[in-house]
Amino acid sequence: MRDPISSVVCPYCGAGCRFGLVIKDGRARDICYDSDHPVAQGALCPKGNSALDLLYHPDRLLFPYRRDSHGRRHRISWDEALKTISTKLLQIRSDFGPEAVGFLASAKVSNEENYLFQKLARIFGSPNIDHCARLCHAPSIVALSRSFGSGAMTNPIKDLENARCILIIGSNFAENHPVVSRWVWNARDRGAYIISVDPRVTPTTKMAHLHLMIRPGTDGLLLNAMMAQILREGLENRDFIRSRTEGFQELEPILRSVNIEKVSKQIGVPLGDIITAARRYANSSASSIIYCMGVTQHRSGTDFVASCANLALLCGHIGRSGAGVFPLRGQNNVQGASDMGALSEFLPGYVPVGDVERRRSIVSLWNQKDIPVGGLTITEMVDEILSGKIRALFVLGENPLVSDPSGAETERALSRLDLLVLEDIFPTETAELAHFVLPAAMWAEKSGSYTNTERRVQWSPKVLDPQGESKPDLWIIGNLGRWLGIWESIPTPEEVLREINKVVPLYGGITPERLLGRREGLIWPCPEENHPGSPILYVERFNRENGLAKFYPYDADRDATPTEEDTFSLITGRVVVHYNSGSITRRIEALSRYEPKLEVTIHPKDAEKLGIRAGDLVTVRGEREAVDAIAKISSQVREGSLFMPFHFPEANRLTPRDLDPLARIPSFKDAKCKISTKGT
Amino acid sequence: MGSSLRIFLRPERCINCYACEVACEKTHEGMGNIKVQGVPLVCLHCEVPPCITSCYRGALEIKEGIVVIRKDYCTNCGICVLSCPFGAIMVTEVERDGKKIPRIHKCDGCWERPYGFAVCALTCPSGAIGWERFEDAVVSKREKVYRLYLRG
Amino acid sequence: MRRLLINEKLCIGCYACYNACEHGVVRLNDEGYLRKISILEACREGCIYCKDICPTGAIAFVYEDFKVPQEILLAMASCVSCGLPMATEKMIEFLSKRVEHINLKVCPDCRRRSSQQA
Amino acid sequence: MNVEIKGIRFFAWVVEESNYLQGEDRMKEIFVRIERCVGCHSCELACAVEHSRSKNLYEAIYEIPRPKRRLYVEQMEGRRIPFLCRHCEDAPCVRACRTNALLQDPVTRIVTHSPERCIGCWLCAMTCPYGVINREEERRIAIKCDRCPQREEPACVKACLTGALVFLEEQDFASLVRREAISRTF
Repeated sequence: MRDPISSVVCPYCGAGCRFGLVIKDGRARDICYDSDHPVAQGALCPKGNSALDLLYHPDRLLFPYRRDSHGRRHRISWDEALKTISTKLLQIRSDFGPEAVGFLASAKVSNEENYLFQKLARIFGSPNIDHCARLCHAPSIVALSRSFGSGAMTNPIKDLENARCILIIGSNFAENHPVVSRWVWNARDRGAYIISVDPRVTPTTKMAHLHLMIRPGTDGLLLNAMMAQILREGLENRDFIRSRTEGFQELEPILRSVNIEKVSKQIGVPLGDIITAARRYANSSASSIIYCMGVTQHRSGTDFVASCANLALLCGHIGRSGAGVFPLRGQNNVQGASDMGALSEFLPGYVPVGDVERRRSIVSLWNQKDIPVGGLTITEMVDEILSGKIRALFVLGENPLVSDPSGAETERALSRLDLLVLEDIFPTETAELAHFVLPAAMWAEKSGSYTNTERRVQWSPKVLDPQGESKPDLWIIGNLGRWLGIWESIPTPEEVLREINKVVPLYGGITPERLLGRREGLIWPCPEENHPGSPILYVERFNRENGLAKFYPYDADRDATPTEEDTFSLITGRVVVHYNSGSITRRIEALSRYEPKLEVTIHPKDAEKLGIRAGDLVTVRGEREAVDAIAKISSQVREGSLFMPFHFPEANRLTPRDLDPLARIPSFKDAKCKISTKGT
Repeated sequence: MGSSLRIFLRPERCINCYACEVACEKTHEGMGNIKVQGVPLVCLHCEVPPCITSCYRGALEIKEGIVVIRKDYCTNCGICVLSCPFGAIMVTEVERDGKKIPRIHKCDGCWERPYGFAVCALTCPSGAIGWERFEDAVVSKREKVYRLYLRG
Repeated sequence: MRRLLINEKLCIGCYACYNACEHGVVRLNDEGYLRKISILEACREGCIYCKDICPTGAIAFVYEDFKVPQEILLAMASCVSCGLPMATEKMIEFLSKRVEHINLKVCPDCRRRSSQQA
Repeated sequence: MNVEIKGIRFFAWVVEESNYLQGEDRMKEIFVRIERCVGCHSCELACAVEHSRSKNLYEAIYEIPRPKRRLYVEQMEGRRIPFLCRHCEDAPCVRACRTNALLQDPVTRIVTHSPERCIGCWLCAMTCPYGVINREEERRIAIKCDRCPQREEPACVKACLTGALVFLEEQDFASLVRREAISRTF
């Protein structure tokens, strides 16, 4: 007899694959592949395959503990933990005001948990609620919502195979979202032309017909040059621009003045390649743009994303099958956490906090008069901790010490806090500084809905019992709310989802009853009970008030900064076997054996100049700090640039704290540093 | 036999993500039968296999197009390892009574497992490992060329 | 007492008897380009796994007191590609009669690598 | 004596070299004029008959193993293309073959297949970009176009009634195409 199989959502990246767990005697024994699932036809990347090692890992946090001033751990009971935490939080609120408490939500927990968490934070009185979308896709939310009306992927991933031309810019999805590559390959086999823009040679660039190896940080220049070439040749879609967009007259003069020959020198790509890319993109019947953190994590991240949107609008490649803009999200619920309003500037459903009327109507559902506005983002919170304004931080399953830029400063800030509460599954680097560490249940041990990068909301049921004393995040947040006197009872995930149905119109028809029966989930916007979901956005009209999309001009020339002679630009990114801060994957032997140590990739010519040999221990000096890494010599990077995966605590110690003015994302991809062999 | 499923690699598609290696090790108790280095390499289940020709004990046989080792016949002598032109038969050293013993193992097409077919093909994110009818695979290749011709 | 005797002319130096012997009588050591098969002690009654399994029928049992340990040294052939020892020359000779069309000069690891590069 | 021995070697080299040069001059290829193909499949039939033992259609039908074609006329979306081995330079199938069953003539670039060495691993079929290596079920080995070594002109070309397949040198084919263009223009 076959053992019972329960289908759950993969806990890693934003692709939202599903797989079955074979459960025997209350323990997950094996993984069962779900070949009918629309995201990847049952395919799983190495991380998904090793998900079972994660569940039964010996390092898991199983009991709540308190750390005393000497750093010793004391195991405590849940009641004691929650009571002390809530007392301290209330104390800080009465002493310093509610603004002195910061809340960090997580893109790893379900929609319900994020919703409840931001509700708790806002009713508590603190406007400082944020999560790690700030560090990856805040520019997408900002730029795409102002251009199109909503900050999400326009088409489902599967739709990529209908594209005739795919422009991949700043994304290494073959390593970060391996299942996406299946659809890109299918598109290629069907005759699509693939253009990849990446300063590195990666497995993704392998599938491209044309690889534009630009200098890091010049994506905006390239996009503008492509648009200029399209205009020059008259390949733009005039009908589309006239009937469906506005604001083109502001963009046009900027594009007309672009000197493509000069740009080609600035970005270090032959002129012919830019022209080919522009022609192929504009001429095909359906073109798609895939972009990711290579575009967003810049000082002008928002402008770069806006340029991607402009390019799609200019050629009218949007709102059809195979034509769209695909921002690939990093974590399994980063889209959902943003939808649920775990961002300082948005309430659930992307209601800007400044919009008084809509804010009041949401808040009235929570039986509140009003809530505070003007919250701080993750990186700003760290600054404010240093200035003493924020005294307490409640972190839900994140590892800011590794994931935030300028690690040393973050470390200094976190150790200054009066109260740092961390809720996580593994003892991460941040847990070493936390005053209270609460063990959370893992993904298969709690139920909830997750929204993947293509806006697909899927229900992941509870199939196992939590280990030790770990509890589902919803239970912890609910209980904390009770101790804080915010609400009376702890809601179930289904109850929270029903409340979300009321508060967030996009999720209006995604009721627990409908979700539970569907393995493939529902794609928002789904406003009503019998709405089938909308896989392709903007078919008829854009989500802005007048139904038109808007061009946001970006003058790339003002950002073109010359680089110094002996400084390298450091690119950070992922490798296939690791995931984000690595707190999970570095523990799994099946994965970490492929990339056990931090390696920094350097071009052979640079290495020769500096006398670095492969396998040498080198020191990479950033603006503030220096870290050691093992040198790997390969022409996969350009001359003058370095690559380092950010799964290790060292990498983000080098990244700067400069923020994008609108989305306030740190410019992770702009780090300047020097490299030398260790000891010299 | 003519229409049975068989492994069909699409080497150009491989993105070197190690998913197959991790999945294979998970299903075969740590003894992975697939190695990725730019392209996946696993037993191709030849139709006239040299390993069967070389094995003096008849410990290898073809079951529905899949070459499997019969565990009770195998002496772990290592002759088939040498005879395989692809190096697809693996040797792993295991501990037995304090001494290291080489164990010979190879892809069994997940013969005894309830997945329908091999896990590497199921899990491959980019579709580089296919498990399909030979005829279909060849026709799909021609179709691909045809579409390229149509695109011009 | 019974002892195991290996016919040095027939032995090709594979792993079979070493793997089959559960009592640790047959020992096998690879020292660089030499494979050493040694029998240092008498073996138990009744067990004939190794004789059963030997591909060339090189193993026989003799009933006598165990005095002189037997040691067989076999030269290892090196891979033409990586230069590392891969198998004994006799094994390759044994195999070359059975599979003529296979290139046996290259070790399995290098074969895997070269088929991945091609 | 010494010179003579060297001379033999030298001579052999000269012959090879001159062959190479002449061969390149006289190298004929099968060219496909897709627009002319009507999808009659006569080339496939002729190919199968040519690779039978009897070389006669009526007897070939009863032969075991049944003769198989080496080229394939595929019909998709209302258009037809004959797919046949291009005998690529630096052929991927030859590089993939681990048992030297597939060998490429360095001069004529014809890829030949020797059945006795083939182990049926299908690595050649997997790497062939055109999908023209097929499987013979009875012998469980690969089969592919050998460009009819016994014939002056390959059987498929001879059988093609519409002139979709032509067997010409490259320059001749180019001039043929040019001449056709002229005749269309005037």
